[in-house]
Amino acid sequence: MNWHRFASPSNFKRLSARIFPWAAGGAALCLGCGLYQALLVSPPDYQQGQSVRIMYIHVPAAWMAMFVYANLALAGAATLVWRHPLAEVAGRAMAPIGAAFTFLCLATGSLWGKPMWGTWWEWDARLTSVLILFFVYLAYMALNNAFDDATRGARASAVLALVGAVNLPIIKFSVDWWNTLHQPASVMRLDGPAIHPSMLWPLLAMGVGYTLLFVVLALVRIQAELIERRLGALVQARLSAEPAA
Amino acid sequence: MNAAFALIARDVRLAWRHPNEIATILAFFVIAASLFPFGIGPEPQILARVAIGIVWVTALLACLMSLDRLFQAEVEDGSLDLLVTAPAPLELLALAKVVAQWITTALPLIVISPIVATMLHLPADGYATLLLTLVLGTPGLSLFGGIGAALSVNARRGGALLALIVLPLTVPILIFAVAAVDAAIAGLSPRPHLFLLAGLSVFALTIAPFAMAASLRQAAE
Amino acid sequence: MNAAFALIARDVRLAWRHPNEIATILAFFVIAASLFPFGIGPEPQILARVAIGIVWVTALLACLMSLDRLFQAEVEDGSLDLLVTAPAPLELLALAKVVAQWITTALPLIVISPIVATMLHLPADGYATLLLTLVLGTPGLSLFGGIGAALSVNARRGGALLALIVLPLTVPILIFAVAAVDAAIAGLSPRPHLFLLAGLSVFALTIAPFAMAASLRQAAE
Amino acid sequence: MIGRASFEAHDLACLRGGRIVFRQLEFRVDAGGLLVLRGANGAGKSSLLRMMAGLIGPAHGALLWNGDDIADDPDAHRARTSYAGHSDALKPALTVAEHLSFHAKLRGQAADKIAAALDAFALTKFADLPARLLSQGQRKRVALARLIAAPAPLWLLDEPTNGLDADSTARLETAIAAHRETGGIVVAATHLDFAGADAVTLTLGERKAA
Amino acid sequence: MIGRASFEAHDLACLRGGRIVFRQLEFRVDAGGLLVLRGANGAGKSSLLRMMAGLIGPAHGALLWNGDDIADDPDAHRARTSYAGHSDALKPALTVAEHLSFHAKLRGQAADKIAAALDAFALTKFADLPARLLSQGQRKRVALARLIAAPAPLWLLDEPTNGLDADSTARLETAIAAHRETGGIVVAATHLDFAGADAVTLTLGERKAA
Ligand code: HEM
Ligand SMILES: Nc1ncnc2c1ncn2[C@@H]1O[C@H](COP(=O)(O)OP(=O)(O)OP(=O)(O)O)[C@@H](O)[C@H]1O
Ligand SMILES: Nc1ncnc2c1ncn2[C@@H]1O[C@H](COP(=O)(O)OP(=O)(O)OP(=O)(O)O)[C@@H](O)[C@H]1O
Ligand SMILES: [Mg+2]
Ligand SMILES: [Mg+2]
Repeated sequence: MNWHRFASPSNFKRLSARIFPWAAGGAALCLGCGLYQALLVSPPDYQQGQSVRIMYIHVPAAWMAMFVYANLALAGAATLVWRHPLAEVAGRAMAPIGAAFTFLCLATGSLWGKPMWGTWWEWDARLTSVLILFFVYLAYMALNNAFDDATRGARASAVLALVGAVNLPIIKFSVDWWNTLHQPASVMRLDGPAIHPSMLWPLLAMGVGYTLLFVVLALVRIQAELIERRLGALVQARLSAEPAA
Repeated sequence: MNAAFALIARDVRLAWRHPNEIATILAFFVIAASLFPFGIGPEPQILARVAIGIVWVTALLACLMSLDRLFQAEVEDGSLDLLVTAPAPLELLALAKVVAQWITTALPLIVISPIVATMLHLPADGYATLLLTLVLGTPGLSLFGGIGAALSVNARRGGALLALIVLPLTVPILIFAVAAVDAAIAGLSPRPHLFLLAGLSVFALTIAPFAMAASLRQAAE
Repeated sequence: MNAAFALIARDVRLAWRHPNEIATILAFFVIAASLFPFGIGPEPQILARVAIGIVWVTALLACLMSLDRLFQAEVEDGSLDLLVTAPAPLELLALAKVVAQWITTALPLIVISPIVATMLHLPADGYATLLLTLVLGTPGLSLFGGIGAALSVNARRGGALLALIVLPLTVPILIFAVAAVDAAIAGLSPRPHLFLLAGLSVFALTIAPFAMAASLRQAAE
Repeated sequence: MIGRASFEAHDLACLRGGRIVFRQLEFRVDAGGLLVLRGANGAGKSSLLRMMAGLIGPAHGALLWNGDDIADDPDAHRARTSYAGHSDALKPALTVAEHLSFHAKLRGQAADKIAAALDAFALTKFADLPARLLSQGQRKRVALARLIAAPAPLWLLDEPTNGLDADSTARLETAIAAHRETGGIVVAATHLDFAGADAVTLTLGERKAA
Repeated sequence: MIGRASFEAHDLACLRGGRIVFRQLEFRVDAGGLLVLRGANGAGKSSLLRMMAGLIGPAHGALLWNGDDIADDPDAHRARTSYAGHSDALKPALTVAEHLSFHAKLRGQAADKIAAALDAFALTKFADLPARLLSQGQRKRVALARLIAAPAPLWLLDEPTNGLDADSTARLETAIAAHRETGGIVVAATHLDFAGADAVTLTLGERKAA
């Protein structure tokens, strides 16, 4: 398959124009239905009571934190291997979104932890590894912005994204490898979900909704970044063109 | 290989000609660690509980301070061009620079760490394991730090950026090292933690040369 | 005077040219401070006892990291010659560089320190005093650090003095600051400690410009 | 020593900071040849030399050694290239002799040409002086002495006479002539007159070339 | 603008690293004069210029401005001296215009000659470019433009033509001539031919002088 075909800026623009309305509509629909189901329709938990509703925000946010990071690492690999500008732009565009999802996961987890575990924050393996993920996102953004030359920033942060990818399995399996306060996976399991359908469906709707939201935000940011780059190149060309001797 | 050894020898010699740089880092280590008795109060049992953590965190931060200029100095005086255009693999040369940094910074830290541990009333059972964790863990610190140093070459605010990159990568090393010493003090076996620590350093060793070389090639463009 | 303001403006512009740089140094502070719980263990009561120490050590470290290159960078690119041959007093220009460093490093740290203190469970009674100690103490840190930075530029003469004199000079600042916050938490008056802290910063202010100018003139020879 | 060799560029273009510095550049130098790069400040001489050294990749086109793209075998190209850029790459604390012997070892060669290298640039009496005590021209001479301390067929020199006195410039010219006699190739950027038999001059930044 | 002035040395000696670089040095330049320093690498040209700038003290003898020892009133001497050394003193992140206006303010002058300074060295196009994007010669031109941005009677130039192309060298010569016309004094170290009407040449490191 020839990826470069999609990767040229003009093809990307056409492709994204086609995807955009569907993704935006889908996101609105999924998030609307999911939130309605989650907050009003689905039953309160027999152990956790109403506070279980945080789950519908928290769990998909946690999935997205990891999913976006995986995309970031892929974009990083593409940046380094094919040196494609679109991969650079994509990484730059996705990082703040991923950081926001990670922050959402941390914040809702922390809110949930108070009633459940009696503490806002605990230095437990799952929580700590997500905090590290957040820090890696911050480092990625700082590094990406730390150079005058956008390409240099993109390549440097791509290396960091790849190195930081080891954190993903640690987050995913921390609950299995160590004794954690945090509960182990019940949806994303090899032997099928162990959760009641009345909770599963709204959760999955939220998951799809978040994913589409991510697609929408990423497309918008990539477009903006492409325009900014073109402007920057024009300005620089005007400034530095020295008359030939 | 010879090129790498020559580079190690040169960097060690350079550090030796400016012994005050090593002295500064060691002084920082001792002073930072000896500050904590003031903050915590002199009760030995509380001090003992935090001793390992303090030794390790200050060691990490001291290591970080010395990494700041590892590659930046080479860029500024033009030496990086010579390293990148040398016929030896850049991966090997970058690794050699990290090895030299480890010899000149981490090794002295390891040597004086028992003194700092004594100041902080580390229980006697913990010393051997503390030294072991330092020996096994500091190579990982230096290697991850080397990645950060290579990535932040020519960056604005290089020092703080370096810390931002390196600290999250090195947190696992810190956690396992502290867990190992804790286990030893509690009379348990520190072995599983030590294995994980060694594993992290080996992991760092497998990726760091490539990550550093890739970043340095970009920096030389 | 105008020359000094121009220098402050230039250095602040160099450091803050892009807003993400402030974010970088703040993130560094937060990450460095949150390293300690990894090492010390998460028990809130122990964290609370070391919280002030951690905030202050991290502030010292951030200060040291940014001071490291304060004058060295000027020497390496030749700017020091222009500063020394400018018709403004060198004492004033050296002071201006320290002021700029304080604005770009210490000030953001002070602003964000309450957040770090919260992460570390600092008792509520300590916040106001912590901020006061930072406001009164960090100028002293920057000034003593500036002396060290100027001395270490002149590697031949007294680089080792940096380790032997300047770092110990900053220890009293740390001790009084921590003592002041401890007193406030214990319900005692932090005033005597705060006076001592202010006294140290004033002392630093009276000697640092001359010490820095003297070493810089030597470095420019 | 080196035998027949050729170094050429085909349709070469250079992009820096998103701007085209030069394009459609062509040249060819054969064993024993000297290529002098000329052009106004900012014309791209240094960029071209860094490209020849493999430090930056061409935006378009290729550089060929004996007909093979240098990007195909970067290791071999690095082994045959000696680059002396604008900066001297000296460590203030190391002595002149230490710099040269480190450089030889770095390039995988025996440190047996140090004495010859010192002699070629009249540095013998500074051999044990740390670089921080050297004057500007003396520093530049140390940088150039590296070329002799670790021989390589292709010399890339960026304004090598900057800061040199007349005597040192003559010594450089002697070194270049000797290198060319053994079949070596020299590419040098300069704003000055550069003595060299049948040198090829490539002027960057002229309308035709751009 | 400056009126009658004279700059002279009496029995001057320079010690560096415990070694005598030159001694018994004598010269005199009057308002509008150009003193060209020559001599082999390491002869002491840069050392003499740094001494003239007040950066290093004479080991013996004195430098006199209008007959007064410059060491007696270093503040006044710094106010009248503009020194452009080997290094460019550029900050990679600052633009060309920012460098010049900072320099004017640092020297206590109004930042109103920036445009003229940019124009004098053909830097107007680069005014808003950060220094890290400049080529070697462009950097040197920024360093020289400082002389115009913050005028001072005495110019001390250490190999000012290093790295400059022919056009820029001509611009520097124009600037020097204009400065001398207003009564300014210029001291320049160089290894090249330096155009300047009735320049006085001082050759360092010759047997007679040493
Ligand atoms: C700041 C604190 C917290 C963080 C950083 C965090 C992080 C995460 C992450 C990364 C996941 C995704 C796991 C996966 O896909 O395998 C997750 C899932 C989950 N979390 Fe949390 N969490 C936090 C607090 C909590 C609390 C307090 C609870 C409730 C007791 C909770 C309950 C859950 C549940 C039920 C899942 C779904 C597991 C599954 O079915 O796969 N979390 N959390
Ligand atoms: N910082 C220093 N400490 C001690 N000696 C020095 C120092 N700088 C230069 N020297 C020595 O002083 C002598 C004069 O150096 P100077 O830089 O003045 O020479 P120069 O005439 O400018 O040479 P060049 O043409 O190479 O620039 C040299 O022999 C040099 O080794
Ligand atoms: N790192 C860089 N990033 C972006 N652009 C650069 C960079 N370095 C140089 N340039 C630009 O590339 C062009 C060519 O620069 P180069 O240094 O190759 O010129 P040069 O011919 O060597 O000039 P000089 O005679 O002044 O040394 C210049 O216009 C310069 O502004
Ligand atoms: Mg050039
Ligand atoms: Mg000189």
